[in-house]
Amino acid sequence: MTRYLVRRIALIVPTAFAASIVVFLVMRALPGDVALAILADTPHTVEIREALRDELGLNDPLVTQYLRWMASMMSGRFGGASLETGEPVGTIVGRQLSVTALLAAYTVAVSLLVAVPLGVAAAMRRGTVFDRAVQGFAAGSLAVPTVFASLLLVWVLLRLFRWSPPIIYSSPGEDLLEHAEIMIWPALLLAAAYLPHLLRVTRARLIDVLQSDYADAARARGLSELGVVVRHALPNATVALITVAGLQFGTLMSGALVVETVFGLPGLGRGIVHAALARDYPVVQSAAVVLVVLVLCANLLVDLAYAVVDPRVHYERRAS
Amino acid sequence: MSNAAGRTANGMLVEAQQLRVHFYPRSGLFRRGVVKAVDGISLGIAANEIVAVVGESGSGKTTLGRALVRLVPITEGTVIFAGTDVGSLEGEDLKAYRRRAQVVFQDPYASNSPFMTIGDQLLEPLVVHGIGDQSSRREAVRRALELVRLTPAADLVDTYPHTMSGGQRQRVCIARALMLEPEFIVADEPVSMIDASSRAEILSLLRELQERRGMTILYITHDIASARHFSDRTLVMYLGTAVEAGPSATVIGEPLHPYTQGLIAAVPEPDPANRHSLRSVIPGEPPNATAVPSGCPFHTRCPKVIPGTCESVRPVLKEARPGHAVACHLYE
Amino acid sequence: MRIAAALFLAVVALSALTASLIAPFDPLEQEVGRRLAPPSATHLFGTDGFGRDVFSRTLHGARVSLAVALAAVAAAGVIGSSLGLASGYAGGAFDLVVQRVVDVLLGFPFLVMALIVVVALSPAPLAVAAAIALALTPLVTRVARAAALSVANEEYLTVVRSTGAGASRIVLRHLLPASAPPLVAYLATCLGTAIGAEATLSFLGLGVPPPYPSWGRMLQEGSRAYFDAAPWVTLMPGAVLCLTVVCLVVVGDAMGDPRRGRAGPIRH
Amino acid sequence: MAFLEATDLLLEYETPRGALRAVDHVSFAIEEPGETLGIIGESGSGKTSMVSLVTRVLPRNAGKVGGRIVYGGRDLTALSAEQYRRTVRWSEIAVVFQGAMNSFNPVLRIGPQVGERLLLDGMPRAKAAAEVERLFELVGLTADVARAYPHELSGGMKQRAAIASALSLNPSLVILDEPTSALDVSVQAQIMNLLKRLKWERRLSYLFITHDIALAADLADSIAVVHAGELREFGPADAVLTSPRDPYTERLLASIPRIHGEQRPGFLAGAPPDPMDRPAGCRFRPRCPRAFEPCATRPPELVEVGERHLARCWLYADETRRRQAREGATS
Repeated sequence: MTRYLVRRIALIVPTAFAASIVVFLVMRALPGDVALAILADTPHTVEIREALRDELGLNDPLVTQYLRWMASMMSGRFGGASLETGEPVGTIVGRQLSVTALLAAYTVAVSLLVAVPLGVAAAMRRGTVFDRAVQGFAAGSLAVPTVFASLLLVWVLLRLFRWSPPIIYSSPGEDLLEHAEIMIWPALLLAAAYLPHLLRVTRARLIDVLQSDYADAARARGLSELGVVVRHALPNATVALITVAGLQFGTLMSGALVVETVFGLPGLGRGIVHAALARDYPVVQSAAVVLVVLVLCANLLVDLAYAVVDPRVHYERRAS
Repeated sequence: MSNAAGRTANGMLVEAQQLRVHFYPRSGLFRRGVVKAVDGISLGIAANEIVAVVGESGSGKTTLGRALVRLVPITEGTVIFAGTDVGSLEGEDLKAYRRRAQVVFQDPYASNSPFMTIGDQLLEPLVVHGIGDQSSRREAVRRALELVRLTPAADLVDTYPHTMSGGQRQRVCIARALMLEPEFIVADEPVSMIDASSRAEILSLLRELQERRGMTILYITHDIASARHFSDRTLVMYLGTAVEAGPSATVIGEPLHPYTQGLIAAVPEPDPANRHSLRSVIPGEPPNATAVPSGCPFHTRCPKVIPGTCESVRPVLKEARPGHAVACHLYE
Repeated sequence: MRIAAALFLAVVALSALTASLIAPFDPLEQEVGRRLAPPSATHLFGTDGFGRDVFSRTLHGARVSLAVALAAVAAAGVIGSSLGLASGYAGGAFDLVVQRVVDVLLGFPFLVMALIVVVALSPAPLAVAAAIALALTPLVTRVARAAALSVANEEYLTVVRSTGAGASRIVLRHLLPASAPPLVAYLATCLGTAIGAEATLSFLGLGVPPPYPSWGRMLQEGSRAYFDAAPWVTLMPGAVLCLTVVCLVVVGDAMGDPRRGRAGPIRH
Repeated sequence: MAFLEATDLLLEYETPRGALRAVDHVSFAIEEPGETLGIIGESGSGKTSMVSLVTRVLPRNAGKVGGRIVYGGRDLTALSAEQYRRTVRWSEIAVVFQGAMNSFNPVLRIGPQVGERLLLDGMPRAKAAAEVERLFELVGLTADVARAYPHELSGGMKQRAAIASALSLNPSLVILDEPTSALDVSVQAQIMNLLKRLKWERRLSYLFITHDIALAADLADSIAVVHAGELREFGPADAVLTSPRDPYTERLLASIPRIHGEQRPGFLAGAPPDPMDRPAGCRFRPRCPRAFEPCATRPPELVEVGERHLARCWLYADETRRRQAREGATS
């Protein structure tokens, strides 16, 4: 187990590096001129553009640029300072990361609390009106783009409660109630996009298990239907549930970009959008890598949970 | 179709010599041991002969059959078919060999494409090899279906396999194997997925076709009783090696190897007296193919093991009686 | 349900094609006297802050949104399917390399990938399409590979191989027909994703630049300036967008419905 | 009073094409405790559906259900589902399933699954573990198997564990649903020996379901042959196996390749009829080598052809007529 853990963590490093290369290549090698893009909205001369290129180090070979950026990432400076405010990128990302991490945690928690009981209930009553309603809810909630859902929610809140999102964010340490008030709607919106995946997989796996030979064997041994669910189906569904929870973590992060922007949450998502609009390259580049690493860490957690839950994944034993 | 000149020196149509097929299962990036599925088998099959290969799961019998028709790569050794070395065939030469050697697979449910009609599936070999024109091909399909007694043929060509029973599907598979008029057919457990009651029907159909067409058949099975009635000679395999070989009547009638004896004792017979006594059985289960025991591979389960010899020395297949060979230290 | 969804999609596609013929007003024509008029018989979806007819803009917006999404899905479909099918069928070192690259790309949240591409390229419809295509490609590759693998492991392909059929016949006659249905179904869903992504990027200000009235751009304009006073400017195109995506998902699901099984066409 | 008596069993499935009658008025019995009944049939004959009626684990699409099952003097069909679960299931009638390979949950250890019913009935964990160990010894497994996961066991070991589980509450009837069909021949013989030993030592009764009539000879004291949802022949194993009366049983026996003796296996052509479209008259007629005039039109009835020996065939119409005459005389 320990060896597996070490190996998995070690595997994240090359993947993260590969991701950083992708980010770097996309940002630098695509046929767009960074300096031109930054200055796009302001009148400028060729000299000014050249000076900017020199300042940004854009005239150095790509490899040098990449290594310089990486060195800065590794040293914790996260690629220097923001072009817009001059603030170190590390500080910006650090500040925003906690907001997004909390938002993600709330979303996952809400999703599990809703999706698992609902999925189990639907599977146990499969084919009924209730089941079809649950499936319809999942399909609908999966299909509605988060942008539209967010706007619709804001409009409803505005109309019904004259409520609009607080302008200033409070951390849970500062004011828990206000924090909850700020986070609840974004978290619910994200959960609406995230939980259908969990709901569907819970229902599907549970139906599989309930129809399996070993479920029949358990029934024949005298287990009640609820007993079969609790003792046999849930442990099996957990494996699939964890997998999907990890696979869809990227979806959650995409959604975070939208809801953080709509609700004005100072997280990584709004941060990267804001930086992108301001053509703040160092911030975009570093924030993108941080977001990818977040997803990789989520996947790592999934792999570990997997190894704990599913005995068929006995990595060490098979290796010997 | 086969001619005497095309045969190997000792008159065999197909001859495998010291054939080895090893697999290296991968798990991620790492190799995990080696599976010696076929480990040094020599086997000759004369024209118009039916040879049975008998063994339990993991014995390598299926791999042996697939190696003979080049569906798996050969690790070591040679396969000679009518004088040519099959192991080195490539491209057009391999395609030409496929025309002469065909396979009937074990699982009739999986070996038909669910997306093609029966007619299209039977046509496919002809299309691949560019044989005949449209009308002659259609005629060939009709004849093949009638040959395997799937009638009325005209009604069946446009149906999809999912409408058929296992026995019918297996007859489609046999018809397809016959489309190219091969000289040699590997029948890989052709009846193990079919109800016990329908097995004899399929086997006697194969036998009848073999006699009429002058074909050579390698019959792979775990059912030693069917080998006795269906084949001329029998080879018994255990963990990738041959343990006994000879005329089916003698190998099964007077088995020498303790494993063969155990297999025969395990065959159920509908004798009501059986319920009053225990059967003599081979203890344990076949070891994993990645961990073949040292010495005689069967020594871990053998009731007649000779201490000191069987664990360390691997017995070779030798003639113990005329035409009847066995790989066992008891007969040395 | 499926038929209604397909019908709606057909109507949307048709009106996008004929927008300039059927739109009652010029989508760019401003008329100060009619600013922020609520929906009425003349202005079905009302008017926006410049007095432009929202219905006409929605019709024309469909053009941009659908064109961008179609281009993105076409590119991702071609590249992703060929890569995925090839790596699933060929296996070996090629498969290993493709898989690793796909793994890395899948680590990127969809919008983050699209966002960095848009930032790197100058903002234009084609850049948005490219961005969405790049974000979709690893997903399509993975689905195509899975489809190819599930077919490639079928016993009947061994049977076909044993008759002497070459790789091209196996891929063209067996692998493609068998893996096409799930892939096409997935691509329909992808089209929904792409429309949503275009809207999101435009909404965030990173998508199709003015004056093109794409759906996402209309969401942004409406929600920034006068969401409270004139919600129809935002919600009307938003509803059309949302319905289109939902219908695409419904149609995609129906195409990939496991209940239809893989038993092949059934004869009557 | 017989030990187990099933009368007029009936089971229909609801399918998109309409009601499918899988079990059509089948009756059978086990006379004495300790005796074994073999039920033999091809796939699609309805033999597994008969088991599901006895065990009351019906598929979801089960429709009309009928018949009476009396076990040890109790009418099981009169029990509520809950009463059946508490007083009969596993404690009186246990099952070893066809898919023994799949009858264990892959993510749970073997021990707790074998002892699941003991734990469920409130036995302390340590005591249940000891009990499982004892059961394992009985079926030839070592104690450490309890800690293994299903994928770590061979097919034979899993089947032994399934048998151990069936014995955990000491039932008097065990239903064996194709218990060896997925095993290699040598392992199959081991399992058959184990079952035989348990039968002798514990005076167990089996209801042994198989498509292999030769295998049935290893355990069965009496034999029921089913075809197309109907009972074809029913009688003592000695009679049915040595002098079968129904042509279907005859062909079944002849199709088995014998290891001893020169006789080549014979044919049993075709497959059981489509259950939605069964022929009028005798359901075996299209496959029967001995069919004659009455077979095409009127369905034959079960008639007594010997001591406790029934067959469903027009060849024994004389017996039918005699019986009808007898009944006519007495009424």
